[in-house]
Amino acid sequence: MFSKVLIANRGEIALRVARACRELGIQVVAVYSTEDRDSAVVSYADQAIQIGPAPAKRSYLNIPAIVEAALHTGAEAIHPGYGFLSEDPDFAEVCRDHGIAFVGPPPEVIAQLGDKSAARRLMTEAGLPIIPGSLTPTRSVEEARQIAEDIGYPVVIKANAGGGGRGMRMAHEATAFLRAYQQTKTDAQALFGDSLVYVERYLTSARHIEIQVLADDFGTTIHLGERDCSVQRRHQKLVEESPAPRMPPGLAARMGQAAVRGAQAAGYLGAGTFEFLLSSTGEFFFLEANCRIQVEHPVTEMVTGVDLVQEQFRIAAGEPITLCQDDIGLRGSAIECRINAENPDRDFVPTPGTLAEFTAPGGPFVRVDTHGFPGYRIPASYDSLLAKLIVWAPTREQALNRMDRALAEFRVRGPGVHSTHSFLREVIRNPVFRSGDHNTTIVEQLLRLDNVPGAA
Amino acid sequence: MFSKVLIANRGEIALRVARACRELGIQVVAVYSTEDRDSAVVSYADQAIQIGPAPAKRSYLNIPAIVEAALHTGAEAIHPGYGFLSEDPDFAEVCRDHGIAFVGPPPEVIAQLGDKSAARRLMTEAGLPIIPGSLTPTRSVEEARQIAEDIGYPVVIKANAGGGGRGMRMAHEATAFLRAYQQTKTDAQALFGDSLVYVERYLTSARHIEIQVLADDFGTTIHLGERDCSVQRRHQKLVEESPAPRMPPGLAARMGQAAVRGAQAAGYLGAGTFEFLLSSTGEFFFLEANCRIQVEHPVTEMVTGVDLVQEQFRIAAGEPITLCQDDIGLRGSAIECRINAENPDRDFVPTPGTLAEFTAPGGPFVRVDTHGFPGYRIPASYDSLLAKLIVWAPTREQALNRMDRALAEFRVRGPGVHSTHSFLREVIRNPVFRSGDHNTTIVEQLLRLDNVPGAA
Amino acid sequence: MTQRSLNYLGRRNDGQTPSELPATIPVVCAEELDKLLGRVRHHAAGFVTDLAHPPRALRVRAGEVSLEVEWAPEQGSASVSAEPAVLPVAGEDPDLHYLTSPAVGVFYRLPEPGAAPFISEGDPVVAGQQVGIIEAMKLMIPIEADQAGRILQVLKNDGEPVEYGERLFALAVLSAAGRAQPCSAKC
Amino acid sequence: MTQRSLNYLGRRNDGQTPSELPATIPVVCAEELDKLLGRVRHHAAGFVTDLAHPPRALRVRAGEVSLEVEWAPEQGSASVSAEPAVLPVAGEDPDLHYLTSPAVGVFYRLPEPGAAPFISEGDPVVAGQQVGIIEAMKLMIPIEADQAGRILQVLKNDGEPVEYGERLFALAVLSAAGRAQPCSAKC
Repeated sequence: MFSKVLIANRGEIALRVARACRELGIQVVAVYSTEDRDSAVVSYADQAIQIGPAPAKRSYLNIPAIVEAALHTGAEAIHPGYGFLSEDPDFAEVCRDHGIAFVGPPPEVIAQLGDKSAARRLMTEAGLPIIPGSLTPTRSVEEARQIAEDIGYPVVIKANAGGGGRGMRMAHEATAFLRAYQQTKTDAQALFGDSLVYVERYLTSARHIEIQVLADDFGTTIHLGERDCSVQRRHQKLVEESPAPRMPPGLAARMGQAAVRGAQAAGYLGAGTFEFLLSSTGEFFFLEANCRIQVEHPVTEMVTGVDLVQEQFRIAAGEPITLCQDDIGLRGSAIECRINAENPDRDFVPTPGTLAEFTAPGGPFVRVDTHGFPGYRIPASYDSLLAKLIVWAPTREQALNRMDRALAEFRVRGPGVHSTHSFLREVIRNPVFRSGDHNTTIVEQLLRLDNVPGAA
Repeated sequence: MFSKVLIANRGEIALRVARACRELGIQVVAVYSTEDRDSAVVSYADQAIQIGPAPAKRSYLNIPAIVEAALHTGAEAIHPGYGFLSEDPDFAEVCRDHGIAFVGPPPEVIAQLGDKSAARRLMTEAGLPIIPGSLTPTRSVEEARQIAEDIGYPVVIKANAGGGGRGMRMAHEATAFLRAYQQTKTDAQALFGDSLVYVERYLTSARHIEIQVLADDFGTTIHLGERDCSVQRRHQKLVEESPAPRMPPGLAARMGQAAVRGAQAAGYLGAGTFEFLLSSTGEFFFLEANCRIQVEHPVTEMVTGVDLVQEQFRIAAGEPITLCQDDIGLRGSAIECRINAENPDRDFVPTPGTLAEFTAPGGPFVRVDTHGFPGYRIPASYDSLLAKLIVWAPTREQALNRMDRALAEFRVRGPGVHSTHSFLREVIRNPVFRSGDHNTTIVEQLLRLDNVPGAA
Repeated sequence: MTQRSLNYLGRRNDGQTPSELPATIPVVCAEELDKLLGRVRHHAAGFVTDLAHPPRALRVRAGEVSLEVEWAPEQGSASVSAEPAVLPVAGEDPDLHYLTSPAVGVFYRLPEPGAAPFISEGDPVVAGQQVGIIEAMKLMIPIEADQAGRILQVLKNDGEPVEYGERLFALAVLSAAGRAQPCSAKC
Repeated sequence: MTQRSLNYLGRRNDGQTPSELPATIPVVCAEELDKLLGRVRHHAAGFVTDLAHPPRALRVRAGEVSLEVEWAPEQGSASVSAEPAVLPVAGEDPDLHYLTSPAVGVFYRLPEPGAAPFISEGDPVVAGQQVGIIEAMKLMIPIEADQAGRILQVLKNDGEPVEYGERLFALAVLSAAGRAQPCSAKC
């Protein structure tokens, strides 16, 4: 195992990774921007290196600064967390070139799975069902429109270098196609520096189900069950759970096997996630593969008992996975709510500021992953995730009741600061969500209801 | 299920019970002394009734005040927590007389198991091994001394109305007997208003192992595995874990079956604990049965997934236990540390005061049950338990590493306030404890080492 | 969050007498000083608001006017949900006193149903005089005036459940000077 | 929440007797004082905001106007592990300036091994003059003086790893008045 690791991230995930290091007896090097000087992980770490100013481009996306910090502190590995450089094949390659273990798959795998069309081709070859659409980036608007006609509307146009719900637009009919297509190309260029796009059938009333996989260097690839991440607002997940509710018998296992096949075909290494859309008729389609630890990994941890970040370190250190597929059973039900520093009444605008009060819930079967503390100043420069609240219970209904009680315990207060925890309570109490009969449109529906005069 | 419950307790357990109520949709009535006006459970509860001044005798032990509060608020049941009135048969009887459900066994059962000699007789009849000694309170010092001679020194003299490690003294040889005997009688009178005592063989290097049981009104009695509570200081538990380390195969199951037999013989109802001593040669002896939820119940919850307080409510509401013995399996390893507001460097003197800073650990598989918060004033009138830190992991070694990491995250600070969390870290890191090869003398040994000049 | 008691420190160090001032310094008139004090006060308050961290002490001086303020050490946050009940609150008339409930129970103003109340608003009471009953678990606990005075207000209705320490009667204490007047309007 | 011990600041320096005042002291009217106080307040608040670390006490005086403020000692929070680096710290000479590292890397004082250092303590520098190198990922980033002045101190050794924003050189700024003196002893 490594004796010293650098964490190339910030916020709750940096602290999460640091905790895993502590438990494994690994020394922690934190890196931080000037904006994060007083952050939780900086005080937690054994060493902390200031790598740049507030803008992520000059700090958390600054490859030379991070690699220099690793070299000077003698860190043997870099854990990239999620976001930032976690799925940047160049970063993984630079690490490798400098003899630093990158905690994640090899750069070639990241590159192939990051190219969404290439990933679709690869998964098709591996026998995974994919959503009807183009298998290569479209070369012209005419070609794209022809594909749309062939597969039928509604369609979605996606950035080839995109992922995680960013850089995609719907076209519900032919007349809307051109505008959506061109807008997506513009967005793709702006967001990812790559204007390539492709076209897919858009599935209405689908659910977002993803499979957690682990693969080691000894040929073992296993899956750790599914997560239902259908509660999304503008393609950003708000609530995740495992297992997925109302799954037909055997379906989750079939999806798990498909993900393992896909991971093997890609030569995957480490912890990864295979995202699927599940249609209302019970068909599933490969959507994309993510080469990082996901924000929502704790729900899988709670039902399997496996510490995924520790497993990442073991695999990166060249150790075999100590589990086999038969060891993995999902026990009970786990739910995660993402508590963001945003104002739900003002279209979820981020509300940075200083926390005068910050009290997280506690007690039985409640887990909180947060970098917040009383007096913490939430910077405006980064995303607004403030805490992840995770609960476990033997059944989904009990877990929902527990989540409801835990959300009610949250206290977040500060000048100008808002939090989404009360809104999430509405979601958790929503009868459609409680029934498990929801799909990815649930938040939209809920927000529409909220705005109807006279509605509760 | 009840719609409103009164919690006749304070501190962390009052909050623990209130959380269970919330999850079951039960309204919470808190009662509090003038000293606890600003306590966590008072703000948490739906209703809060001030029942008396600081001294427990006039508030938390004040039966008329508590029953009046229940009657006025319309509470259908009273949860007594642990300590205070939790094992007072009179209180249970007054509740019954007023049509209020007492969350615990019937008064007759409490009375019989509270009479320690009577409990020993009953358990002997039920076929449980008991420690050699008197089966009735000794009538004279001569009789007691004769028994001591017969069973052999060392012996322990115990208050018949005692329990929980209070009102007991060792006599290591005949010359020390008289003094220990008389002192125990004096203590017994002062502590329990009953000077009856009995004599037992004292087991050196024994472990304290207890079995959690649940019994309902429909004839179902099950056990939920064991807890090892051998880490004690002056008979007060500091660290508890489940399962017990280094148990010979089948022993825990045999002890569980013995506890179930004992509970059935006593006509037990609700959640209870059967305490055993386990000798270094692997023999176990019934010690006492506790008619309450224990402080250390969370470790059982973490390995079984069962919410014991919720089960208490279900049973008290006349519902059957939804589990059967085969459903219960201990998964992984759970450890609890009791964080007390005490100064380990000054013989663990309680250190009441106001918390300037209070930050509990978080992250994966960490649970904290506490009534503490920044600004909380720890009163001098009650016990010094400030928080229970519980961790879970697949193996005991991983759980110990996790506990070590979590203890390091604790921040407790305030003028004059000390906390035992750093001392507990020493225990957790102690090689004998880590090996699982310890017994009830481990803390004493550790403290002795600490005081040796030049020792680490 | 912060509860502060403002203690104005009257320590204006203005021992100077006009006669000691050089002839060129003008005598500042009361009106002028008042105006200036208003401005000093305005600026001091504004300044404190501007600060990210609340200060412990502040002194402002402008010519003949100075203002000093100190804050008490901040204490806890304390979400008080209960009635404070027992003690008269600071700032209240020292002659105002409350009789509180010694137990959780039901408050009775009448010795028995249909009878006249023990006491009514405006009535004088002597120390030791019974003014009501708390019934707790069928036990009748008499409520007695602990001081001589006059009942200003009966704060609970007959038959109303009360907590420990809840206020039952407001009493105007018969002070040494012999006045037993109602709470003055300013309290 | 915060434990505060109130320490009275050193006495206001009011020992002056009027007779010591020069006869030429101008007549200050209330309006003028108000205006001046407004400026004092503005500067005080602005200054506090500029500071990287919240101060414990601040005293500002401008003629007849003075403002003093004290904060309680802050406890706990914020375990700053990093070098503040970028800004001059309160109380330091305003003419003292630091050149900081623009990147994580290794600091070099010499253009190449064996050569003379770019600059030494006591040397004058002009704006834009190279004074060192940061090597980051084989990239050589020149460090240049951003102002004219004199090098007071070289704060890192040749070949020492540095963080972003770490201080490399202390520079006495050549002010408009033309002085480029070392920090005065009282600072």
